[in-house]
Amino acid sequence: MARPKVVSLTEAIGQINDGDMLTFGGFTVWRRPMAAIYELIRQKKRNLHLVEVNGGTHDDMLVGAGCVGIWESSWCGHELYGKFGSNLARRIEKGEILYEDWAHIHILNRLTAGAKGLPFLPTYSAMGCDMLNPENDNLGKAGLRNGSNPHIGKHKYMMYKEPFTDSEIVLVPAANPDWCITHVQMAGNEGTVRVEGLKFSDQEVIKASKHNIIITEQIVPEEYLRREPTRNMLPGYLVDYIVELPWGAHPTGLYGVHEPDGEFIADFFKATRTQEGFDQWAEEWIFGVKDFQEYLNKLGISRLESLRANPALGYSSTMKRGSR
Amino acid sequence: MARPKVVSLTEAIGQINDGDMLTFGGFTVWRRPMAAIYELIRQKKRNLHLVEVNGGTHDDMLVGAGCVGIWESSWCGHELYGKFGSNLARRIEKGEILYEDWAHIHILNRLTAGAKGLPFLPTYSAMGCDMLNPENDNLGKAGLRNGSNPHIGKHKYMMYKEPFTDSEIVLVPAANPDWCITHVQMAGNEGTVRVEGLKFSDQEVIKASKHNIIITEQIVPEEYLRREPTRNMLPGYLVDYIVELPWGAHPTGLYGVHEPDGEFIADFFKATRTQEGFDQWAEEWIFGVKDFQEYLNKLGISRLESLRANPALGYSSTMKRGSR
Amino acid sequence: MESKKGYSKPGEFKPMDLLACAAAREVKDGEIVFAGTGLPMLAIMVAQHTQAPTAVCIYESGSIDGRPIDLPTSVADARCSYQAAVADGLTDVFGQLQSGKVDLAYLGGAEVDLYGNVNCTFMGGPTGKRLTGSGGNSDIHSLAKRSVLIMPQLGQKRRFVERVSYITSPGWKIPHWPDKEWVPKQQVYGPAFNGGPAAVISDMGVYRFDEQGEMYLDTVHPGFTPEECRENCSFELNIARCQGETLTPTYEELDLLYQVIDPEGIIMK
Amino acid sequence: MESKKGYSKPGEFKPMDLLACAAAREVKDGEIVFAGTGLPMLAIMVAQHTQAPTAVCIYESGSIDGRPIDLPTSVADARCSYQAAVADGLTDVFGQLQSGKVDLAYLGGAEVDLYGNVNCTFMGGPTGKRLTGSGGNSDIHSLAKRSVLIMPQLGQKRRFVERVSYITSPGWKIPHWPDKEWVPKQQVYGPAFNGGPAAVISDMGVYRFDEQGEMYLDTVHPGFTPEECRENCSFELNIARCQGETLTPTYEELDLLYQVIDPEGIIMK
Repeated sequence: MARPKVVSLTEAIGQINDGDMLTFGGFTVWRRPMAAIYELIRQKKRNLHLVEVNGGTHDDMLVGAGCVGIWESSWCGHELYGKFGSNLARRIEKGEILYEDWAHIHILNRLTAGAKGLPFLPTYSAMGCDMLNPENDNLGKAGLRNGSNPHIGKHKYMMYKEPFTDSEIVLVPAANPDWCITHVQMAGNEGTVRVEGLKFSDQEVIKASKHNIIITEQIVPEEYLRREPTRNMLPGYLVDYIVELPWGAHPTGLYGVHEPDGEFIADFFKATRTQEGFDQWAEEWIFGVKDFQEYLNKLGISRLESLRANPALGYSSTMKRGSR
Repeated sequence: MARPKVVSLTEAIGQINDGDMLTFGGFTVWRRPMAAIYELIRQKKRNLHLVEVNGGTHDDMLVGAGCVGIWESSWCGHELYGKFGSNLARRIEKGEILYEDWAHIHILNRLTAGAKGLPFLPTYSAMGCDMLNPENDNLGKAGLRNGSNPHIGKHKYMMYKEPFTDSEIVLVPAANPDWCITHVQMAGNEGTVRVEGLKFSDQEVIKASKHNIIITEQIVPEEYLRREPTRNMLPGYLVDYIVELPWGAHPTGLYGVHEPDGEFIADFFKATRTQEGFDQWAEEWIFGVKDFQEYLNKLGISRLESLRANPALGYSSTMKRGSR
Repeated sequence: MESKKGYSKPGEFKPMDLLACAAAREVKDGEIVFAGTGLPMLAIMVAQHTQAPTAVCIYESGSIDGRPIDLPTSVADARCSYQAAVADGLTDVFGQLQSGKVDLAYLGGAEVDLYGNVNCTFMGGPTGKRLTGSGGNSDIHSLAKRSVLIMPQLGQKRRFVERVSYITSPGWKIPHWPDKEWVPKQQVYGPAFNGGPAAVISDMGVYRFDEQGEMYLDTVHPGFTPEECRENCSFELNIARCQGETLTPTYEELDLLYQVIDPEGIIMK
Repeated sequence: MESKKGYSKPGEFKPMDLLACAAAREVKDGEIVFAGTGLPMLAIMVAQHTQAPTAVCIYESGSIDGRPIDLPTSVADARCSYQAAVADGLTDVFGQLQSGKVDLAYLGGAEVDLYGNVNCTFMGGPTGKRLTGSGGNSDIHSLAKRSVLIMPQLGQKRRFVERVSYITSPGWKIPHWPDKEWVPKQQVYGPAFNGGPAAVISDMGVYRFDEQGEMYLDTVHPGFTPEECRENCSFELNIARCQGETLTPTYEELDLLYQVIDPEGIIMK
């Protein structure tokens, strides 16, 4: 099928199974598919395997809600709005979650290899670092590198003495998530996708994934996007489902549309210092609202409008940010 | 130095030494730096080592003029304007040039590896094909894989049984040309480069190269290009020299600016069926004119104007192309 | 004139028309198709106008799903990008190819053999006549699920051979380097195996490949006999499985070719 | 007030001001600088306004040479792309990093050791307190020609240690996996070796690395003694090579920090 289906968020997220491997478009607290994160939690997905170029508020929410069995990434935090991912940190410290740490290039390469149909890609990054310490192969130590899980390979990585310059280099295995969920500014009615601003590693993670859900601020006529094909990121045949959902990236930021809601994320971070705190937060903001529409109503129009970007700048020119 | 120098074509090409490894931006008969090709020939460069994702009219000219010692690429032809690169074919048939044949992905990977600071990249392409037949390692057979030439590695390629899925895969070595010359539509006065239309493999070959010459239709204010940084291809610090030279891609095509001059290329192809034919052609069009300005005068305004693109389409809507 | 869906009669079409239309029929709706310059472009466009309206065409220069209103004359032609979904570059489209996203590829070649190996580098091997070289021919044949080769044949039996003199692109049986043992493609490509040649379409017939990966005549073009097809091969072509005649171009297809897709007469002169 | 180029006196600046300005002085004009969020951003911006007007700043999210008119609060902030030369993504900028194009990197960390190894993953190793993890910290330290670490120190001697409890990013001496032998970075990285940590800048002093790749005190910030710097390390800091006091911020630099770069008081509260 060369064209995606336009569906509701509930329907799209309903396709995802417990145990699936997931990744997301965006970068730290920018352009994350937050409405989909809330819906994954509402649908009580369990034992998800996250493989993320970098994490952020969205990862930490899924972990706090008990949706995640395995977390693999280079980072989890909230940028300036919170020191680290508290839910993830707590579960790691208590041994309640399986995880693998990677350098940024490692995990980018893993997904890029997946996108290109390659079994691995090489890099010189992070040689001599503890992500590559054989003692820190956590999935291996848990006995999961025995072929029983199709998402977990035989080796975390391999050192390779390559034959061209005789250097030692790190080979990291491909990752092919079952699903990637990405929030974008625009998708055409036949599925062409445009991202405004930085593309981060969206192309790589989307192409690596077996299925894709694109959540878009707006569905626009194909013809409009196709006037400038050099500005588009994806053709429609790489997309399985399209969901039209304005503000669906809140509380993360969306270039040219709205700022991250730093206060909201900071409040979340404070709440997550204990599991009870997170549970209360989730009760209020996820389980306590019927759907994303009700969540937006609860936030209220003036809060949302205070985040809106100035079109000449791509960000808000009125938001109070500092102490002066 | 973070900013390029704006220089004349003569000065830029004057930096290139005999024996240097060169590559070019563009694709077959599109967006090739033809003015630079003429100037390389006029300056009688010798023993150049071309490493090209794909060749075209420009390669065949350099070969005909005796500038090329080694040719490595996946293809040389003139698209519909000529069946193959006649000068190259003749020298290959007579054993007058060293060459290595590659598949498109192989040579793209070689330059991408160079761009990323990697010693190799893997691919599954063209396994079982004669480009990978050990008997066709021509540089090896010529004794050039002995370390004496810094541009020629120990191995043409290596088959590798990779440890993640136990598949056999081809590893191709990085290529890092001394120079890449690229023709573009726009460069800013601090060197930011924008390409309109398809980017082909320009980013890869430019980033792989130690030095870069950008030939631009026009130099524009930096601020103009920086209004839309997602549309730009390169920052200025990757560029050594900028040359402003409208029509500098003639007779190849330039998206949004002008068509390829198919008749000119077809005439060239006809002339190149013999070395004498090429020599006469070169006498008329290269040595017979003082510089590119005189070449354009010789072509004449009406010929050039007949190639001009319609801005709504990116190509000419008036040019006669077929039999009807 | 007959109804537009009706098949034209001998004399109402040229050999090249049938070549393009027979090729077009290989596309299924919704497929992702990688095409080269010339007849392959015409074939995918005919298919998009008929049975495969949502088929997507990719060119190796980087344009994806262009909707040209004027026929491109090369895969990097500005016309390819008109109303395209994406216009980026080689890394994008070759990456998609290698990851198995391409259902069908249309290519040409100078020489084809019993196993569907293709030569577009040297006629007569490395000491013979030099051609253009691979371009993307090798990559696309290596990695697409199905490939269709479009080749002239009549009076050119040296183009249909038992073994090509230089393997630019892999067929169903290829050497394993460095030991040179001839083995099935799947054995060489392992987990990267996506498929191989599905058909060769010439000006005389449509050829397919059997369970052993060997070429046979599937249908013969009107005006030729299976024996003539065999006589225009340098090897002993299997004609035993021939199903009959290739369907001629419909009037609609001819109209598309000459009036809609190539009204300028660039390829369809 | 003194001339703008004059150096401020103790009491006229805060510790964080000196941290930012001392860091800014590491940049040479024309350099390609990779910076992280927070103080590193301020430092490169001060440098661009003073001795390094053509220095270029890259952020790992993909923006190159932005000219923000409002201070970004993360490397993916829309403000980073304002008047940028290129705004693409991670593959672009990490590729440039690995190919040796980055002259200088500015980073933070939770823990640093004698050899400049940095930890931002676990305080106390994998059974200890979990932090954010590497992000690009490891990659950038691995592959930049020089890196400058910006770290708080006063009263936090557990952050300056003999051996970090988890190596997120490599210093001058690192283990070789899998045999765990500690060797110089150059030996592990081979032809990919581009350099390593050039300086650690804290709220007490500027530290550099000697021929053995071991940290020493280069200059001490006004108001502190070399001995106090040593007391705020968990290892026996070499203070024998201390050249004297760190130059204080100039009035121009203070003006830049508070009036031009961060007038909103986001970092410079």
